Parts: sequence; C-alpha cells; structure tokens
Amino acid sequence: MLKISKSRLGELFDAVAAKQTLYIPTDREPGAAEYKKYESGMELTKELNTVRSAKDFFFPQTENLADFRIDGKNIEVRDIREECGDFVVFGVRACDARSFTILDKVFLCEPVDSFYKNRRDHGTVVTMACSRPAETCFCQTFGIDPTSPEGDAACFDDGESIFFKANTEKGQAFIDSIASLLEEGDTAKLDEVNAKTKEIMAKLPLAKLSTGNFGGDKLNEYFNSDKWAELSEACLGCGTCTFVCPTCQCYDIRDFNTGHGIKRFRCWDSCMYSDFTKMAHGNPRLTQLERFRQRFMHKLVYFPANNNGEFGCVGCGRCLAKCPISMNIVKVMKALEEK
Amino acid sequence: MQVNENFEPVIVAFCCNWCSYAGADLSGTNRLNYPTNVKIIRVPCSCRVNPMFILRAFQKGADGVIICGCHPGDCHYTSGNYFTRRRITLLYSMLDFLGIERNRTRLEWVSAAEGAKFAATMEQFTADVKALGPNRRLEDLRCRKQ
Amino acid sequence: MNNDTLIPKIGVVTDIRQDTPDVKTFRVVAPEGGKVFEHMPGQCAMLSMPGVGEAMFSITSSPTNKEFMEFSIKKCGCLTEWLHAMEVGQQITIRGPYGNAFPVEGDLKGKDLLFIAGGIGLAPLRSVINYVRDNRANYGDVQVIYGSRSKDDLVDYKEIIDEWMADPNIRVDLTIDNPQEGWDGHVGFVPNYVKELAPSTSKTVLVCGPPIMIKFTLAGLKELGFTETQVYTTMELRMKCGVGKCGRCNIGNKYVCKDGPVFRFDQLGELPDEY
Amino acid sequence: MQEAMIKRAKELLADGSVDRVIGWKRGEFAYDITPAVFTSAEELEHDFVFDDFTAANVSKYLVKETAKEGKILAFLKPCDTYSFNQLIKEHRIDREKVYVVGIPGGPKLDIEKIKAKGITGVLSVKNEDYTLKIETLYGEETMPFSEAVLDKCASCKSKKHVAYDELIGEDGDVLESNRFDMVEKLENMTAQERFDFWRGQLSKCIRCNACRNVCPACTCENCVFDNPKSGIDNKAAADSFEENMFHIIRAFHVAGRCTDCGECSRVCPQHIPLHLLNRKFIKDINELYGEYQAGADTTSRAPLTDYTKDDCEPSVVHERGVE
Amino acid sequence: MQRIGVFVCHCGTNIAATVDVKAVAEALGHEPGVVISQDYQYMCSESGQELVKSAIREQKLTGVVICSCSPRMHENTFRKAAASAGLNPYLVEIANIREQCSWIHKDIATATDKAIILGKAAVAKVHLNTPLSSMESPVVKRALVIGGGIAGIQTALDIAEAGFDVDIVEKQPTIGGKMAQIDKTFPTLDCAACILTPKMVEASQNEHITIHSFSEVADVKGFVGNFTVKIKKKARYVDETKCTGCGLCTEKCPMKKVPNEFNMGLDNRSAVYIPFAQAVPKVATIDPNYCMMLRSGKCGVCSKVCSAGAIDYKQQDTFIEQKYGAIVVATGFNPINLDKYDEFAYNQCPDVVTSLELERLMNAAGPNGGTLLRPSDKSHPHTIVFVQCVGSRCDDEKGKPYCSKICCMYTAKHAMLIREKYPDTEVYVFYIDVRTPGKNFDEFYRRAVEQYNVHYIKGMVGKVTPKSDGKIDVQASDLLANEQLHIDADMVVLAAAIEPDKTARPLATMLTTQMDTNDFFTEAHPKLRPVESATAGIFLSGACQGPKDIPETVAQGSAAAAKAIGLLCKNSITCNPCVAHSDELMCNGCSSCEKVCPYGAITYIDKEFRMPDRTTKVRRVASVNPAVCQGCGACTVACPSGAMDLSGFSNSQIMAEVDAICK
Repeated sequence: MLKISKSRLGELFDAVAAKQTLYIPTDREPGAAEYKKYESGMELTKELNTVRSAKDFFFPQTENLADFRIDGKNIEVRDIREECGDFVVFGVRACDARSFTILDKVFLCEPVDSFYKNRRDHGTVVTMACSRPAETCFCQTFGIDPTSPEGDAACFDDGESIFFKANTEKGQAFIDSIASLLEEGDTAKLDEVNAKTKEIMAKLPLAKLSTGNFGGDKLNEYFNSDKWAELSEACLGCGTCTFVCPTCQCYDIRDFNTGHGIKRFRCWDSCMYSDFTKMAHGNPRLTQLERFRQRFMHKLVYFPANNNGEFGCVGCGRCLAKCPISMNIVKVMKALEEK
Repeated sequence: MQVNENFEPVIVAFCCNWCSYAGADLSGTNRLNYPTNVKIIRVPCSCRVNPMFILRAFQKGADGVIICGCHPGDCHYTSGNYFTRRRITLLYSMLDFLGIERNRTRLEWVSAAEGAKFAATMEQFTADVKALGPNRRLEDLRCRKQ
Repeated sequence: MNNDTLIPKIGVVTDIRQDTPDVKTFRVVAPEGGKVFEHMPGQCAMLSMPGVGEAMFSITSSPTNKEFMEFSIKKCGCLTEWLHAMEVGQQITIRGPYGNAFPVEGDLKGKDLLFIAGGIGLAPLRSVINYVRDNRANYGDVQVIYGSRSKDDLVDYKEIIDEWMADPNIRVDLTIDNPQEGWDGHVGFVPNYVKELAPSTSKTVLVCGPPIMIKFTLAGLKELGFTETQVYTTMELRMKCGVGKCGRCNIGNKYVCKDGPVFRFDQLGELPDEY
Repeated sequence: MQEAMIKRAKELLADGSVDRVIGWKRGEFAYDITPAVFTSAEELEHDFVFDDFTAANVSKYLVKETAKEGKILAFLKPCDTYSFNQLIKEHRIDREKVYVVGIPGGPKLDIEKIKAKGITGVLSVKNEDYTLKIETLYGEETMPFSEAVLDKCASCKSKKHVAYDELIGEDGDVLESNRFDMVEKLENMTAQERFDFWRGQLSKCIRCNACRNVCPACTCENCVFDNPKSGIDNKAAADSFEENMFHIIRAFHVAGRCTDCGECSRVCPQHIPLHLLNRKFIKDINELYGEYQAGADTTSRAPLTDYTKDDCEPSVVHERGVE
Repeated sequence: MQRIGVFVCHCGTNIAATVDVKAVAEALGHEPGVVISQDYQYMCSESGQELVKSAIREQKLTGVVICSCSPRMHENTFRKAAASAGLNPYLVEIANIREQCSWIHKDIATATDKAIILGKAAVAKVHLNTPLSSMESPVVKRALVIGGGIAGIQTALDIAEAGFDVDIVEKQPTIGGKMAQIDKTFPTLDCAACILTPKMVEASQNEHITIHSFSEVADVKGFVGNFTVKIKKKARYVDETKCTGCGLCTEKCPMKKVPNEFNMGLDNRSAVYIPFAQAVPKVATIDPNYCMMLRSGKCGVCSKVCSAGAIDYKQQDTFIEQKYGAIVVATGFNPINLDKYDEFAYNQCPDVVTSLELERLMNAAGPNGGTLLRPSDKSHPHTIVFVQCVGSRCDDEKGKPYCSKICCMYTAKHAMLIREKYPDTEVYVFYIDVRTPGKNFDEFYRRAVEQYNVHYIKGMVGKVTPKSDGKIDVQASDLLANEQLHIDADMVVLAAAIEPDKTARPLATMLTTQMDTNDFFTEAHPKLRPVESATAGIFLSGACQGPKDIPETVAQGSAAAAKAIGLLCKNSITCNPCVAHSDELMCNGCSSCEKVCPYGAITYIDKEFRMPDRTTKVRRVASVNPAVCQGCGACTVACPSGAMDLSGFSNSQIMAEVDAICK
C-alpha cells in the first residue's frame, strides 16, 4: 500500500491545498475538533471525531437558493448557482462516510437536488480509519467497519505512517495527484493496529446493540408504543441532536428581505422543533412526544422502509455526547425493545 | 482610524413624541442645520424603543443609532424615560462588552425647547460615527448594498 | 446546470375570481403566455410571493385546459392573505407539479365515479371532474355530491350551475349545512346527504373536504357497503420542498408531497394516525 | 445522599403527599443522566440517581409538571432553587403543586472536561478523595476532581437554598464567588480584542436553541425568534444573526431575571460561554443599580422593571475603562 | 394589496425651495403598494385636503402618506380629512419633510434624498397600519374626595356646585382637617375657624355632598370614569342618624383621661367625645381604647344618658361600595414626629412645643382658653424662641429634603400675635432663610420685624437644654454676627417639617398613582398638569401633592374640582386608540409589563384556552384596559415574548421604518 510518514503529512496537505480546497479536522479547543479549511501548518486533530459532522460540506446549514427582485407587480428570479470548486475533505471517519450514502439516497433521488449534487460531484471524501473508538461509538450496529472506512479514498494510521487506499475513481485520482509524495509501505503494523481496534470494538459498551428489532416493517409495533411518553418527557425540543447528526437532513426554506431584494435560503430544520409541522390551521405533531417519535421512527423505521432496510443512523455517537439531557437513539432503541 | 471623507453614515434617531421630536421640530423652525444623515423615527416615548429595534437597525446597515427622550423627571408618561435609561444603559454596555464601538450608540435627553441642543447633538454624533467609519461589526452582510 | 425544482418560475395572475367570502380563484399563466407547466388532476404546485411565504396548493383547473392553470385558495394565513389582496397583473412564483395524481388514466378509467366534496375540498376534485368531462367516453357514470356551509360558500358555483348542471352526462347534487333564503336545494351535512342518496356501491369514490367531513363520509360509505379500496382522497400537510426531502409532510414513511397527496383509504389505513 | 433521597421520595409517594417525583435517571454510561419523572418506588429504586453528574436543573420542568394534576416532589440543588423562585415570581409554577426537597449542591462534573484531557472511552468515573479514577477502554486514568468540575459549579454563587419545604442535609451559605472574573477580564480588553473573542465564540453557534430551551428564564409561550409576527424570527444560523441578534436579544430578555444557573453554557454543544453574557448583565446591574440576585426571593422588583431617579446615564458605558 | 396614496406638500417654498418635491413624488410612486403619488402647493389647504379626499375615494386608498410639515402640526388635519373621505384616520402617516428636512438642509440633492427616505419609511409604516377606533367608556357622574380638610371640602363644594354628587371620605370623626386646629391665618390674621366652619356646614348641608366621616378607603377598582371604591365605615359605637350632638354623653362619661388629639394632647377629653364644638358631623364617637363599657363591659353611662338612644356598643365596621367617575385625593399633611430631635429636648421638656401645639395653646378653644401659658407650670412665658426648619431642608435621615413652605409665614404670624397680645414677651426667631413669596407675605414678615420687633436671627439652634430653674437654655449661633448665643427661654417653638399623611402611601398603591420618594403624590406634569395624577381620573388637591398654605390649597382644591367636573360633564370618554394590547396566545403572564405601567392599566386574568388537541388550559394572561392605558409603550419592551404591542407604533411598524431608513 502507498503510504506517507506522519511527519510528512504537512507536505501532503500543502500539496493538496495547492490544487484544490482542502478541509481537515483540527482542534478548535481542547476536546473539540472541527473541519477547517487547511492552511499551511494546521495540524490534524487527535480527537476521534469532530463536534459537527461532515455533512456540512454537502448540505450546509444555510445556503442561498435563489434571489428575487421585486419591481411593482413584477418579480425577477435570479438563479445564483455557480459551479462549485473542487475540494477534498480529509480525515472523515467511517461513520460520517456512511452518512453520505444515506444523504445521497435523499438528495440524489429524483428530482435530484442540484445544490447537493454540485458539491458532491466536486468533493472528494478521504476517510481515516479509527483506532481509538469511544464508548459512545456504535457504528458496528449499522454494519460499519471503522477500520475500513468508505469514501473516495481511505487512510489508515499505523502510528508512524498514513496508508492510502482508493475506493473510487475519484479517490484514485486523489491518490494519483499526491503519488509523488507517497511510497510503497508494509502493512504488517497496520494489520496489528486494526486487529487491536477490532478487539476494542468487541468490548465497547454498545457492541451488543443491534438493529434486529427495527426496520421498515415495525411501524405498527413501535408507533403506538407507550414508551414514547416516558422517553420524550425530558426532551427540551432543541435541535442539538439533529444538528450534530450526520444523517439528519430536514430543512426549511425561508425568505430574507435584505432591503434591496429577497434572498431565498435553505437552512437546516429540526423535526424536534415545535413549529416544524405547524400550519395555519393546526399541527399534526402537537406535542414533543410526536416530534420525538418522528425523529426516531424516521431513523429506525421509515427510512429503512423506503431504502431497502438501510437505517438512518450511522452510530457516530454525537447525539449521545451532545444531547443536553442525554436522551439518545441508543436509549430509545433499548427502551423500545424492552416492550 | 482613517476618516473617509466620502463616507456618509446612516444614522437612525428614535425620538419621543413629546420632547425630542418637538425639539427636532424646533431646530427645524429655527433653521438650525444638522447633517442629512440623521433620519428620525417618532415613538411615543423613549421607553418604546426596544433593543431589538437598535440591533435591527445595525443589522440592516445603520452606522449609528441615537435615542432621544425627555429629560429624566419630565417624561410625559412620568416614568418612561427612567426605564429607557436602565434598558439602554445595559444594552449599550453589552454592545461595548461585545466589542462594538461605543460611539455608534448614544442616548440623549432633549426637551421640546432644546432645538439647538438637538442640532448640536446630531452634528456631534454624526461626526463621531463618521470618524468610526462604516458599521462592520453588527451588519448583516446579506443586507449590504451591492 | 440543470433546472432545480427548488428554483421557481414566474407566473402571472391574469384573472381573480371571488368565489366565496374567503375563497378566491386565481388564473395563472407563464409571462410569455400559456401554462407554466403541465400537470395531472390532483397534482399540486408551490405558489409563492418572495418575502411573504410559499405554500402548496392543488391545481384546480383541468390539464385539458391548455391555456392556463387555476388555483382556488382559501384565506387562512399570511401568504393566502397576501394572495387575496393582490390584483390582476401581479406576478408570483410557481414551481411544480408535485405529488401523484388521481389515477384518471389508470384505475379510474372506465369506472363509475362519485365525487364527494365539502367546501374548499372541491378545488382538487374540480380538476378531475373537468378532466373526466373532457374525456367523457373513458368513464362510466359521473355523480358529484357537493356541500358547503351556505350557498355563498360553494366554490365555483357559477361553473357548477352553468356547466356541470347543464351537462346531461353528469349528475350534480348540492347541499348546504343550514337553511338559507333563496336556496331551494337540499339542506344537510354532506355525509348524511351521501347516505340519503345511497349511491351505488359499484362506484369509485373521490372525496375531499374538511377532515371531519371525510371521516363521517367514509363511515357513511362503509355503511352503504363501499370498501376502502374504492375510495380516494387527497391530503394536505405542511410542506416546504415539495419533493419529499425536507422531511415534514410524512405520514409514517409516506411523504404527502411526493407519495401523495392522493391516497386510497386502504393505503392510508396502513399509515400511522398522524395527520 | 442518593439513598436518603430515594428513601424520602418513597415515603412521600407512599403517604400520598406527592404523586410524582422529578429527579435524575441513570443512563448508559457513568455520566449520561436524564432528568426524569418517577411515579413508583420501583422506578426510584431502579433508576433514580444522584451523583457527581446530576447537574441538570430540573426547575423548568416544573412549569410543565405543575400544569398537570397532582403534586410533584422536586429535588432541588441550591442553584436550582433560585430558578425555582424566579419561576414562582413570574407565575410560571404553581407552588401549591410542588413539594420541594432541598438537596446539597455540587460541584458537579463535566464529562467534556474529562474528555478534553484526552481521556476517551470512559467506562466509569469514581471520585476517590477528590481524585477521579476513570476506567476507560484504554486503561485506567486519573485526574484531579477540581479540573473536571463544571464551569457553572466552579464559580458557584450560593450553597443556600432559597426555597424548600424540607432539606436533606445541611443548608449552606451564599458564597463569595469569583464568577465575575472572566467578565472583568474581558472588560479590560480592548474593544477589538473583545470583538474578536466574541466573534470567535458566537460564530460557532449552530442555533440548535439548546441554550434557550434549557433556560429556566425562557418560558415564553412562543419565543420571538420562532414567531414570524415578531419581525425578528430567524430559524437558521444565517450570516451574523446569532452574533448580532439572537444571543444579545436573548441575554437582554433574561437580564434581571437570569439567576446565573449556568445551564446555557453547560448544554451548548459548541462550548460557547454564553453565561458570560448573562453575567455581564448581572455584573452591570449589581454595579449600577445595587446588588440584585434574581430568584433570591419571590417578591422583589426586577432591576429592569424598576428605576430610581438618580440612576446613572448610559454615558457611564462610554466613559469607563479602555475601548 | 395595499393601495397607498402619497401626497407631497410644497408648503409654498418652505419645502419646495430645498426639496425637489416632484422628485420625491416620483420616487415614492415606485414604492410597493403606492398607487398614486402627487405633489401640491399647500396640502393642508382646503383644496389640498380635497386632493387627498378625492384620491381616497377614487383610488380606493387603503393608506395615505403625507410628506409635509411635522405631524405635531397637521396630523390631526389630515386624519380628519381622511375620516371625512371614509378612510380610517389612523391609516394616515406623515413624513416630516419640513421641520426635519427642508428647513435644516441647504443642499437640494441631499435634502431630496433624505425626503425620499423619510417618505419611504412612512410608506413602509403605513403598509402595516391598521384601522383603529377610539373606544368610548361611560362616565359615572359621581366624584369621591378622599380627605375632608380644607382641600377636600373646597373640592367637594365646587363639584357639588356644578351639580354632581360627591362623597367625602374622612378618617377622623369630623371634617375640617388641620385648618380646624389653626387659630389665625396669615397674612390676614383672620380667625381660621370663622372662615372654615361655614364651609364645613355648607358641605354638610349640600344635597349633593355625602360625608363619610370616621371612614377609610378600603379598595379601589376600575379606571377613569368607572371606579368602584369600597369604603370602610369604622364603628363609632354611636348611631350617626340618631345622635343629635347634644354632648350630654361626653359630659357624663366617667373616663376623662384621654389625651385630646384635637388639642395635640395638651389636655384631655372623655372616652366618648365630639372633637370640637363645630365638628361636622356633630356626632359623638366612642373611643374603644378607653371606653370602660367596651373594654370591660362595666359602665354604660352614656347609653343611659342618651335620650336619642344613639349609643350602640355592638356596632361593627361596615363596608359600602360605590361607583365613581372621578377621584380627588386630598389626604393632606402632618407635622413630622420629633422623637428623634433630642437636641431640641422636645420629648424631655413640655415647654418645647411644635408650632401646631402653639396654635392650640393660643386658641380660644384650646386647653388654656386662649391664654398663652407654659404647658409645664401654666406660667406666662416671657422669652420665646422659635426654631425654623426643624426637619425641613435636611440632608440627613431624620428630616426631609424639601422646604415645608408654610413655616416661615406661620412663625411670623405666631411671633406677631404674641408680641401683639403680650408685648412684654421677647420673641426670637432662628432661621436659615426667611422665605416669603406670596401676595402680601413679605410685607407681613417685615411687619413682624419692624413693627413688632421680633428678633430674627439668622442662625442655627445647636442645642436646647431644660434647666433646673424651669428656664430653657437655647444655644445658638448668630451667623451674621458670627457669635455663639445662649438665650434663657421660657418656651421653645419648633417649626416641624410637614409630611404627607401616612395613609397616602397605601392609598397611592390602591389608586395606582405615582408618588415621589417623599410620598407626595406626583402630578401628571409638573407644569402643565399640576392637579392631575398620571393615572387618568385621579386628581390631586392640597398638601398631598406638596407643601402648601391655605390659599394655595384652596386654589388647588378648586382646580382639581374643575378638572373632575370636566370629566364628569362627559357622558363618555373617548380613549386614545394608540394603546397597548396583549396577544393572549403569546402572553405567559410573567407580570413584567404590569410592573412598568405607570397607570396600572394592566391586570391579569385567568383565561381558558382551547388547545389544538381540543383540551383546555387555563393560563394567566395580561389584559390591558384601553381606557386607562396612555400608550407610552413601556410594557412592550418589558415583555420578552412580544405579546405586548402598541397600536399605531407596533413593533412591526417601527421595524419597517428602521428597515426603510437603513435600506
């Protein structure tokens, strides 16, 4: 496998950044990493993962859809879309890499979301295998192997070097573009690291968590479960879980009057918000119970029902870490299974 | 800071109907000149000015916001301007804490008889804001004129 | 870059008709004339006034109308109030068509049809009725049962009287909730009227109206011997994207904007009760 | 303490004094504790927890809970009682429907601080004589208790319960806290430094609304930011709305009402020190209008709904310190 | 869609000289919703108004913007014009392009730009204007006067004179107040009783006046034109309707050792008493603290001697409830308590008295029958020292920061009367300043000094020490001579500061009126509305508003009456429609708004809401009384949820203006 010594990673980043925009996860403050546009000297975080997921690159929190100018009774629609520049997201973990597959199912199905596709076409996802999973990790529940992440190209860290493997043509092109910096390396140590990671994976507190009891056919079983009341009781109705979630993709479309035109923008929305489904004459999801249920039913039942059994969760553990009241999909799954 | 001679700041002035708005009228009646940058919004009392309005003005591109009310003790509604004083003091203090230039915000007491003070205050305030240059720290980029 | 469904087109309002005190029907054409896009009966479009709001409305005109689209809109919120206040010549934005349609070229073909509508619920059915009228040979008996609070609340009253009632090939039964001067027709709620009329169970039913009316009508139809597979309705929930991506109009795993708005009652029965 | 609380809760449930108990429920890990309502002795036995991680302030839940039938037992830490009082003052909680048991306060631990030390894969956390023994997937780690204390507890203002029907354990005193140190430090910076600091912090905001939704002072029926009629509704983290409007207006709306419970910063997924905004208002109020602690009682007039004729002019802002 | 008309006024050349009015009209014509935009020489002229009116009719306008002079000038003119053309007057907005534009700017280009922006702001605002209609609220044709001193009596008499029913509530058994205790009045030296008692009698005999003596206001609800007041009639154990005021009971009452408050405790009265001979109503009152029958059930003498059978030991406090259209507060004043003034030995020495006590000592109906004798030994005082400003103009905790206003004059009066009657008595007056503004006041004072040789000494009295020989040592400084003095005095008279009656504070709370830090009622405007409180329908009479002498008090009493009559004359009040209103769906009942309302216009109601899930929920929500609200808007900012908004100046309207200006 091709590899580069970790000490030369900076050179590699510089080389990539010279050709296209490069984003890497870096430390923002102790214990909190975020993706940042690479600038020379910037270091890769040692954190397992970023606070915000990598979905932002393809589905940003807010984006302009169109501009309007109004003159008397006339409206002018301005298509402000531009071809996105090529970019590389480096260091994406296996869970987040899988989330793109899930987002693709939503945004790339007909009618294709051109805003998403534009970025997806121009972005290269370079993933990084995990070696120190956290207690909140449960990607294996969803059949993800963190030692062998998806993405256009995958990287592996054996402690001394980073190894590269292409999963797609785009990934191969990426590796080719940095080939001059890479050398052939021995993966013996890497295999050891991976074996060790797998050992840890088996010992994770959530290792036993299974999706066996969930899926598209479980609608009636769970929709009317009496667990929802108890589970949703403490929910604040904030959007933390949805906003840190790599697979949540609900959005809102709003207009903003700039004083000299209207900007129509799309922004993340959360099904946990009380006004998410509110209409002028009623709301089908009146209480937090219904909204809470929607989020988890969507991930565990509705999404698999529409997508050949694929779940709307990748087990990244962000909601476990970030929910202000520590309510999360794991607790929901366990409670629902209790019956 | 370098003063851009061509920079014409947008200044929003909230004036209470009973004192300051009348004071502004008086400065007009007396033909006391002050810069055209100042645009007055009439409110019944300075206590009607919600901090929201001030932030909104800055968001939409105002470079300075000044609130004018009756002198303490002379409020048409007896106590309105006392509440204004506390609210606006705290708001301005907060804006300062957030690093917003102090000279962009001001509260002045102008009575109906103080036409000259009104004009002088606006003159000074406009000069102060002009010296600061355009409001960049509180503006919403989406609202910036292209 | 390809057109994106989220980027709307311009529609010009060329005619505004006050149907009832709170319903107006708007005629919309493309700026260059003609329809902005083609649709099938039952489908919807997103209308918007930038800066005011955007919402989904069913297209009430029939696809057989080649000149314009019509929308019957009830005043009930910010955007609809704005639309009601606008004048002829106003431009709005429009995107669509969205959702499925009544299976006029599928299951409904050759069938005896019974349309049951209440109030503004006529809007989506009007599209089908006129489509059927224009392709009369493809369908069996056609009956329309339509009711409203009062005579003044009957949407498209003029068209009903002048065209539908004058059409020997369809039967129209009207009713209003309470007696009213100048009304010598039937008085009573739609579900009861349906039971009274006891239409043949061989018909396929298309029902639309307020939820409570739909509920009782369905119960009445079942009493008469209809099965859920014979009855279609059309739904309305909060929508933003219109293409099943924004995530708010789902009932279970079905998105009203994409998988609906037309559902057969047996399909709806499989979905959770959250609408 | 946990045992005493469970015992007392069971007694009060058994004798019919209360119908429900609000407290904290054990989670999957050592630290992921959820506020929960308990209705039976079994549930209490099984799930009730009170330990170094039960930091959540349950006062705000009482708004919802006291709107229901029956009486609820609430275990309130000293800081929570301030929020409780403030909510009583604003008529948001029906006092008759709550039985308050005062329980000792923190300091509570912040799992994020433990993780920030690079300690990952946390399986258990034990406090042994103020040294944390942390069992992880990667072996045992230790760290001083004091370094893992939640920010809000590190600058605790009071160990005194200002409202309770009974106490378990001793009542404490109002403390001389150092809670304004950071505010002061910022005040002493230049305007540019302050701007850079806050721009850096607030631009992290993802507008999840956790700070607002957890805040015991934010109990509006419909928040202005959600209400299209307010004219300043804004849902998304769009441009500089969060930096320039949301957090300032929110802080202003709770000024004089914020008890400084620190929940806003605790729940912020982006670690924005939002409490500093509230503290700035508190500090200003104390300095300009006299010491005032929201929630210390249920009757006093809040500083922003009060005035004296001799209040200072806003020019004090313009005249003090460096710009 | 709005149909807005814009009308730009030239105001001759006043506007047109510096603002290109045609350009303004042209520019504003392109604003959304504007269907007509015109300019005209004089918009306010008959033909200018006609232009507006016909446009309203022909163009079916839904809003009008006039770009002209200040709204303070012609807003009403254009509102009326709009109304006459069938448009709600509150759908008119004025853009002030004269006072705030053309008159202050010289450059036509920039002034025109500014005028356009001001016009745009007005257009933006008028888009959001809603038709407002003034509420009519009926007026109850009855007034309440709280306090039966000279202020209250004068007010009541004037109101009654105008033909309205008026009730006086007096906490003492008789009306008359402080003036009844005074001997002579300055500067005329006529007898106070001689001029007061006829008024008291007049009040008691006026068919429009009802006197509730020995009564207090217990509760006030309602608002201008429609107050509901609960009056507590304290048990006096004597049936007012039966008592003839013969006074036999007071003579026969065996309990005679009750300090007589009318004489400032300088002598005693019986347990059943009539405060003074001319009391109105002249009805006995039993003092339950001293009556042996009420205390121990043993006695009953009064009951036995009363031929009218008026004594009723079982009488209880009763409450009556009455509706009023207007309330006049006339709660008056009291001298401050001098317990803390040990330096003047007030509590140690009976011959150190207050001025009001001196009034009684000199009064023919007083304890000594009008002969001035020392309270201690009933001897004739030969040296009397008056100390001014005792507790007035004080910075410390003990006293009051204000000038009590009346002391200088009454001391001059006292000094003069003493010197007149007892020429052998030396009178010293220690003063800080002598303040004599008022008609014939300074002449009066100069007479005291020049004609009566009263020794006025500018200086402070440091210490008053009773001596063993019965004399009083007064240690003072003479600031003009710059020397320390010791005067051996027989009596010392302290001009105690006056303060509002203690009942005023709780009353102000009930009435939701404002008070200053000294507990004087605050007038609606210190110059222009001196007899109205800020709360509509509540008027102020006499010393409850600030220290006053009798002529001023009477003047203010009449002024308050005039204001009250003005209100009572109306059948209903037209309320300003630009008032606050609370959106009950958003209000969470937190009470912030109520706290900042200067008028008490906000109350809380428990309202039942139908929830979307068809359950109901009772919530506490704010409710604004539009008849009381004056529209300041303080509540709208105090309200965090935005539930409280102000008609005519709504949040959205102001923000629209902001947006238009910043655009």
